[in-house]
Amino acid sequence: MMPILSMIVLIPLIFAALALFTKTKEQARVVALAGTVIVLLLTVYMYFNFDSTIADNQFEELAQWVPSLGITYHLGVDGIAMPLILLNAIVLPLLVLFTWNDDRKSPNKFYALILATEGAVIGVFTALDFFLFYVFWELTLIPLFFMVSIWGGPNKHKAAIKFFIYTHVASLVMLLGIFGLYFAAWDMTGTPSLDIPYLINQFQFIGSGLTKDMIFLALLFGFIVKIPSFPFHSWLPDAYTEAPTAGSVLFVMLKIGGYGLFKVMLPMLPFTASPNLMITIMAVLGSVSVLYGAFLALSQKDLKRMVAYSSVSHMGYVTLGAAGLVSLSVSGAMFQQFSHGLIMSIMFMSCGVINSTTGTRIINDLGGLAQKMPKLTVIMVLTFMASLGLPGLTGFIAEVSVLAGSFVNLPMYVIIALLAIVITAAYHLWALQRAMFGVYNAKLGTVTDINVFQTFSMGVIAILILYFGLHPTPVFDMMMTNSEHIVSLMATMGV
Amino acid sequence: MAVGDLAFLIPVLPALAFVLTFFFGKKLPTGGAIIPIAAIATSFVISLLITLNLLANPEEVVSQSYSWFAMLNIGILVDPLAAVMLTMVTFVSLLIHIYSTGYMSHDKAPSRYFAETALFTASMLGLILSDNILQLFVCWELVGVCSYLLIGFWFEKPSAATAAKKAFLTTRIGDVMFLTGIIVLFSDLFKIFNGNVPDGVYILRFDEIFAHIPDLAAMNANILGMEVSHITLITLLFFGGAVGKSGQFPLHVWLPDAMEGPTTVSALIHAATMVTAGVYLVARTFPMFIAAPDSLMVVAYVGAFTALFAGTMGIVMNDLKRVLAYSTISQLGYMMLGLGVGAAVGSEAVGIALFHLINHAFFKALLFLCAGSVIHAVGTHDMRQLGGVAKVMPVTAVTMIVASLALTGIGIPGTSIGTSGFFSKDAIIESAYLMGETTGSWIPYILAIAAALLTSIYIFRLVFMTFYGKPRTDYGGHESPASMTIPLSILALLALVFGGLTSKIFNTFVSETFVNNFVNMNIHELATLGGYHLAEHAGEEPMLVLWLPLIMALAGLVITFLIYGLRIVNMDSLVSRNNPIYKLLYNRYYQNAIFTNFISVKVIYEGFAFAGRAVDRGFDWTVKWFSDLAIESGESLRQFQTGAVQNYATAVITGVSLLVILIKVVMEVLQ
Amino acid sequence: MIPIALYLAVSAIIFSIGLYGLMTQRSGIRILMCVELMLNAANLNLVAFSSYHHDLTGQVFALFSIALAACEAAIGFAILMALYRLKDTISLDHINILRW
Amino acid sequence: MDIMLLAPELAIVVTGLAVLLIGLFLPTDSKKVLGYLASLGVLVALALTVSSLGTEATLFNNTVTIDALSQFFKIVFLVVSLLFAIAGIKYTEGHSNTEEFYALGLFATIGMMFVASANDLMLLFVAFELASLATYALAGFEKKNAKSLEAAMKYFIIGSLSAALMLLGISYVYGATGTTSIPDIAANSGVLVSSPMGIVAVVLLLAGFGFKIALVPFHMWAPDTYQGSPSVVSALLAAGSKKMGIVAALKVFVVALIALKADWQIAFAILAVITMTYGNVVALKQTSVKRMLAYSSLAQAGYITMAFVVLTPMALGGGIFYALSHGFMKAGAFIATAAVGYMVLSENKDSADPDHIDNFRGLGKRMPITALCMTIFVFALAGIPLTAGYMSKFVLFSSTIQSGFVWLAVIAILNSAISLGYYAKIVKYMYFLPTDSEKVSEPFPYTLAMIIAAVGVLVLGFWSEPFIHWAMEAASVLITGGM
Repeated sequence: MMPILSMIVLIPLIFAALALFTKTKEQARVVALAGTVIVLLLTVYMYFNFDSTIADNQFEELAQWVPSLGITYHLGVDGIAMPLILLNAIVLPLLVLFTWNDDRKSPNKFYALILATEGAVIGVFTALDFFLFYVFWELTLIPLFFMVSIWGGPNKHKAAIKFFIYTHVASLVMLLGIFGLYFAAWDMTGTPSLDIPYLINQFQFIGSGLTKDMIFLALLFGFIVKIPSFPFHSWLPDAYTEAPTAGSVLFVMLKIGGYGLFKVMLPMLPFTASPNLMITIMAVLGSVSVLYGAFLALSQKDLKRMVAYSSVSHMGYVTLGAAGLVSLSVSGAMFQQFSHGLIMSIMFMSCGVINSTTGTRIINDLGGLAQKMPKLTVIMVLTFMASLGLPGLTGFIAEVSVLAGSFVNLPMYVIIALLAIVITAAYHLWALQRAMFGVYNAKLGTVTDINVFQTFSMGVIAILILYFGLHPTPVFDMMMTNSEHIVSLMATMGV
Repeated sequence: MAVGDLAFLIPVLPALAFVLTFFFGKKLPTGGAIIPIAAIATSFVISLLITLNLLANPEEVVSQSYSWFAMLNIGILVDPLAAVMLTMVTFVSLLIHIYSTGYMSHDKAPSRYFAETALFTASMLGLILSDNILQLFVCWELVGVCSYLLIGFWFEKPSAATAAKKAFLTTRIGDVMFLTGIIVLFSDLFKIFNGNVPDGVYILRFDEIFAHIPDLAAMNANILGMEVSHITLITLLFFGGAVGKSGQFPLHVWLPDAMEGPTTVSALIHAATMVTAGVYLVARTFPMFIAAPDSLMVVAYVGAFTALFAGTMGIVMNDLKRVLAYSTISQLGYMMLGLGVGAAVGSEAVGIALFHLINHAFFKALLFLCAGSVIHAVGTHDMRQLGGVAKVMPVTAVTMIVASLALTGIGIPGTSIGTSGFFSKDAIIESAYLMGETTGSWIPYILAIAAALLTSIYIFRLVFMTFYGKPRTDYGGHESPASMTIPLSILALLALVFGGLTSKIFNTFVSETFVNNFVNMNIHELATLGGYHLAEHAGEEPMLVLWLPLIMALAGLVITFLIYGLRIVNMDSLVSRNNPIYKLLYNRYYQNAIFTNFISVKVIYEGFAFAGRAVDRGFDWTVKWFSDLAIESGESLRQFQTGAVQNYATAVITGVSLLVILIKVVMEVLQ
Repeated sequence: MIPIALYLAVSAIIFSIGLYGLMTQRSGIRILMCVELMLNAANLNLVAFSSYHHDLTGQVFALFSIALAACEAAIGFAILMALYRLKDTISLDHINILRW
Repeated sequence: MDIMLLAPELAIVVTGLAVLLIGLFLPTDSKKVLGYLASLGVLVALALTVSSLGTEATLFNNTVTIDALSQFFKIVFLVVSLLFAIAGIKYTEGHSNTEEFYALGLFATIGMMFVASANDLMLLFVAFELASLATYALAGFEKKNAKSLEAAMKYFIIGSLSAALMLLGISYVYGATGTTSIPDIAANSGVLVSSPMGIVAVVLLLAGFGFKIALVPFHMWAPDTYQGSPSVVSALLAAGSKKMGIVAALKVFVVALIALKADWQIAFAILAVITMTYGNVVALKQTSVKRMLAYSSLAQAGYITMAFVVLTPMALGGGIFYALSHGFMKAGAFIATAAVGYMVLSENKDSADPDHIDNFRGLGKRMPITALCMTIFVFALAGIPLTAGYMSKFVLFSSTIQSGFVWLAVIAILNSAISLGYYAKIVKYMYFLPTDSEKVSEPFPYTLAMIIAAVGVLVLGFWSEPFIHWAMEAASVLITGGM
């Protein structure tokens, strides 16, 4: 059995190094495409050998690293990670294609960073050792930081630094939590270990309830900021907006916060001293983010900024569904991550295209683009519909599962989230109508529709949105398996 | 093999047609209209066959389910209720597609038009076929989007784009209620199963739902101090959805604006099919409503009020299509009323309402198509500029008049002579009377009667102003091509005779919907759950009751003839801005000002959203404050580094002495 | 014989004088002298203790530190010389380009 | 006794003298060879130390001891002075008195090495002074440069002040215990606990070592000196002699004065917090990269000091390991600034401050290797994973939590978050800010030194197991010796 996980983590990093040494755009993009495609193939292979009926980690790899601290090189994927890896593996080659014809300074660095991010993010999804997990977790910051600061918009430096430090602080707090868990377990068993499943399992035996809650909250904070959830979202709008299109898409691929929520938080939740408090916290954050993000998106003038805030709103469903603690809601939340990844990629690609061809993203300055950019319009309308939760598209599956599932335990918070639905529809349609429909704004000069590469990449993603919206089971089943496993834990604790 | 096995093709074919037309339509003549027409024709044949088959042997209900995800499924259910709807929708859609080949011939993007209408047809059929509430909601949303796309078909017209958005958002409000209903229902059933649903059980399937109605009725929710049983809550939420879709008060505001779309679209979506989805929803889940009499009562009142309310606005509109739009709203009100009376007549109500739905589909589609044909020919909506069109367009004029008669429901009570509207509408009004008798609430009946008068006033006003007399402006104009007039004639025929032919069988057929192998419910048990008893069918109403609707209709005809035909009454005093009532009606009760300008723009957009923005700045500022704090303190702290070496020495010494003291102090504290 | 406390007191006084000078003086030379004072105060301590303990280590240590003090002085003067060459002053007030 | 145990020290001494003498007879332009000679000598010493790893012995009737701890720090010092020597080859190019530069550097190294292996306060003091004196001179190496001289002057004055304080402290310890041998002091340090001299002695010694470690408030000289003296020398100061202070403190406090634990733990706790916070916060506003690095090394010293507060084997091991990593990171960073300074000066002779951060604009284009290495060092200092800095923080901070000092760990972690502010600033300047000037050739010796350091940083980050293990051994020496 070949170490397929190590391969999908390392290949992007290796190709990133290669891309760095290319001289021209042509070479760089080819290298990038090659790397991402290989990862895609491996991932597809892995997907078809993945047993979605069991909740355990599969394709595990284990090797000693720093025994005196109990640090190991431990990889593995389960039904939570698999879809997210798939998401990254699918979108990134398309992203490379999307940027195929763009001209930008130092393309070699650009593609290197894309690949590096892929490697780091997949690394987070596969790591089963907290040390490794944290390493990759931090590693995702650096390429994105460079991405924003080199190719970003007018306020790129401010945005980049803000994003970097803000999320770094969160990671440090998370690190504190990890330490706490690490040593609590060490003191109990006398042997150091940073193995994630092992530590999660040890968590329940920790004596002091206070310690448990502190550890839990510290970790939760780390994840919540990355998701990001109200009120820790303020890094997001700047970062997403200032980043170049590819950067924004990479940000969207960065689903590590939610992943941590499912992989680490939920299995621990029933064993905290005050589970109901924790659930309430998550539920409040989630539902408020949904509503709050929607209102803010409604009040934006800049298309891309609007999309960024809508992302806050969407990710609220993830937190809410996780707090719902019903197999349907939890898997719905997982699916929301997957769907949000697909949808937002197109959203940001569209913003990028519009900005590059018209030179503005202010919604009121646009108008009537549908006449000049029919291809883009078709894809955008589909995506916007998906984003506002139209049935038959991925967004709906996720949202309805989250809402229906969570209502069982948290009716009030679901009501709050439901209020947001109309608002969500409102800003999506408002943007569509102002930007794409109506009379063509002559001031925009000549605009050109998306080129063949862009059409291809956006089209494929759009088709996936449709496909998974009609037939979610290929990923939903494995999510269901894992969430049922998690929920069964809750049941044993009677939460 | 049984014809029922082909049922799945009914929505699938138009869906395929959509895909084909969307990608290849441009290359084909008339925007590839032939593809959807062929597909829908086939669907029509299949549905017709299934319907006939059901008529012959009613137990052959088609029911197929496949797992979708988790404990949810997609499936097909064709029982009488669904069958008649299918037949009607496929039929009307077919005719309108044919008609459109003529009507849209001058348009620049016909292929997009046909693709979207095909998609709409597919989703509408899917909605009707659903065997579970979630799939119904899915298609429900899809038709909503299609209507959004089609209203905004001429998107370069800002008014069209705005209308499309408004339609979508307004119905969305209803949809959210519907969704909430589904969610509540789901979590209730989930609790009933205590969280572990066995494989193969799809908890949102109608049979599951109906099977658990007693449990649902047992659950109570406390809302604002009121004890409401969950069944009532859920049904009310469903009805909320229906209100949005079927343009009932107060969510009717979008329907008149929706006339921005092509007239054919108005005919297909905003008259015949989509807007009736709300009625269909209530009919579909009727067993639940039966168990929730309060909800039924709400349905009845809202329906009756809407019927009248819309009528009042219908009489002052000067736009052909707007008049028809208000008429549609009012007729939908009738249908709702027809269902609401279920509290009195039980499952017959479904039959009555559905019958009116079908008839309405025919004559209202016809009305719109006639209007379309006029507009197509003379190119204006404004009745004040028309007049005497009958001379130029005889066929259109005749069919239009037939349709109007059907709408007003002219016919001779007691016999089976009369236009189709006569049978269905009067049946509704009568059962409303019956309901008054049994439950003592007469208001719906009174409203319905009043609405009948208004109906005939606004429609004949339209007829006279448009077709009678001499032209007010010199519009050109010619009779429309055959592709348009033939559908008109077919519809006219149906509008004339369909009711008379089918009235008997239809009711019994559809009323049997909920008694078959798929779901077998005892209507009386459900009624007792709701804590009341159905009227054992009270035989005849007094003569007056039978004749009153007709009298009203004729009265309306006479009045309008006097005013607009012979012009012996001068309207100018009435029809003027300084007449408050006229003003109120003409401004449509200022709904626009209230709903659009005030609530959505002022309160939500400017109010909440900007408040949110301020809050967000707050968060941002807090974060920034921390970083600034660090930097600023850095700035002030570095001042200690004076650069004079003596100060350095001083620092060292002070440090030493301070440390000694500190250690002492801390030691003291620790001990 | 003289009690050890007196020696300590004396050396403490000398040390403090040195400190005071170090903090107040402007001239580099004087500062050097203050440093010498302090070192020798410490040496006094060492010697006193060594006689108190009847153990030679302290005195040896003192010798070492005297030697070191000499080296230190040498280097100190060297630096001051260089400064003087460059700036024509050894008043430390004028030597503070490096700060903050 | 076996003199060969001192082979490394002897090697350095010999090289030092050799360099000094040969230098006298060489013409200025051919003095390059001295650099190679010195580097070779240090390399030999390094090899000898490594080969003698694991030996335990005491020499010169128990004044010199050779154990894991001393070996570890010797290697730290030797590595640093190796980097110093290599970088020096470029720096001293065309200097008439190259030999002094190297001789002083090597003598300083010997001082440090003897402090590492001292087992008697007398030897410790003498070696300490030897290192100090040599570095005073080095700091003022640029006789025509006012900054360099001022730096030397300040360093010298505060240095001799603290020497005096230290001597006084030692005298009290001696007075109380009647001996200067570290084990003996440990044996009968009970006396100190009872007498008030105890605290005074502790504080005085703390001031003495605190001066070298640069703990607030004994740090005042450090920013000025690090900024003013030649970058290569700053590297030696920050990376080398700072560690000397640490090892001395370890020996004197953790071993000799363990009985007074209660007192100095408090003291160290206070100093650690103040130092790391002050260092990080003030560094935020600096415009001179060298000064910024100086403050950052204050902060780092603060972190390391946490080991004295926690005082568990793991924490001490962490601290020692941190010392090693910091050696690489800081030396590398300062050498990078040296390279930049060289570039600036070679462009215009009399530029006011070659270490101003504006000179780092677009360095990524102008000096790719330097920029890359600098990025590695800076990220390592900031504690980004897979670098030595992260690994040492991981061990140190986590041990702090382990033994219940959560508040201390929290402060430390918040600090390292703040520190990101100015580290990121350097990276930003190097890669994101545009520059009009073109690519320049990077002097080989600098590059070599930087690459060695960078490799060290990465190896310590990736494959840290043996080093951590080793650091733990060194720590265990202290614990067994002390407790």
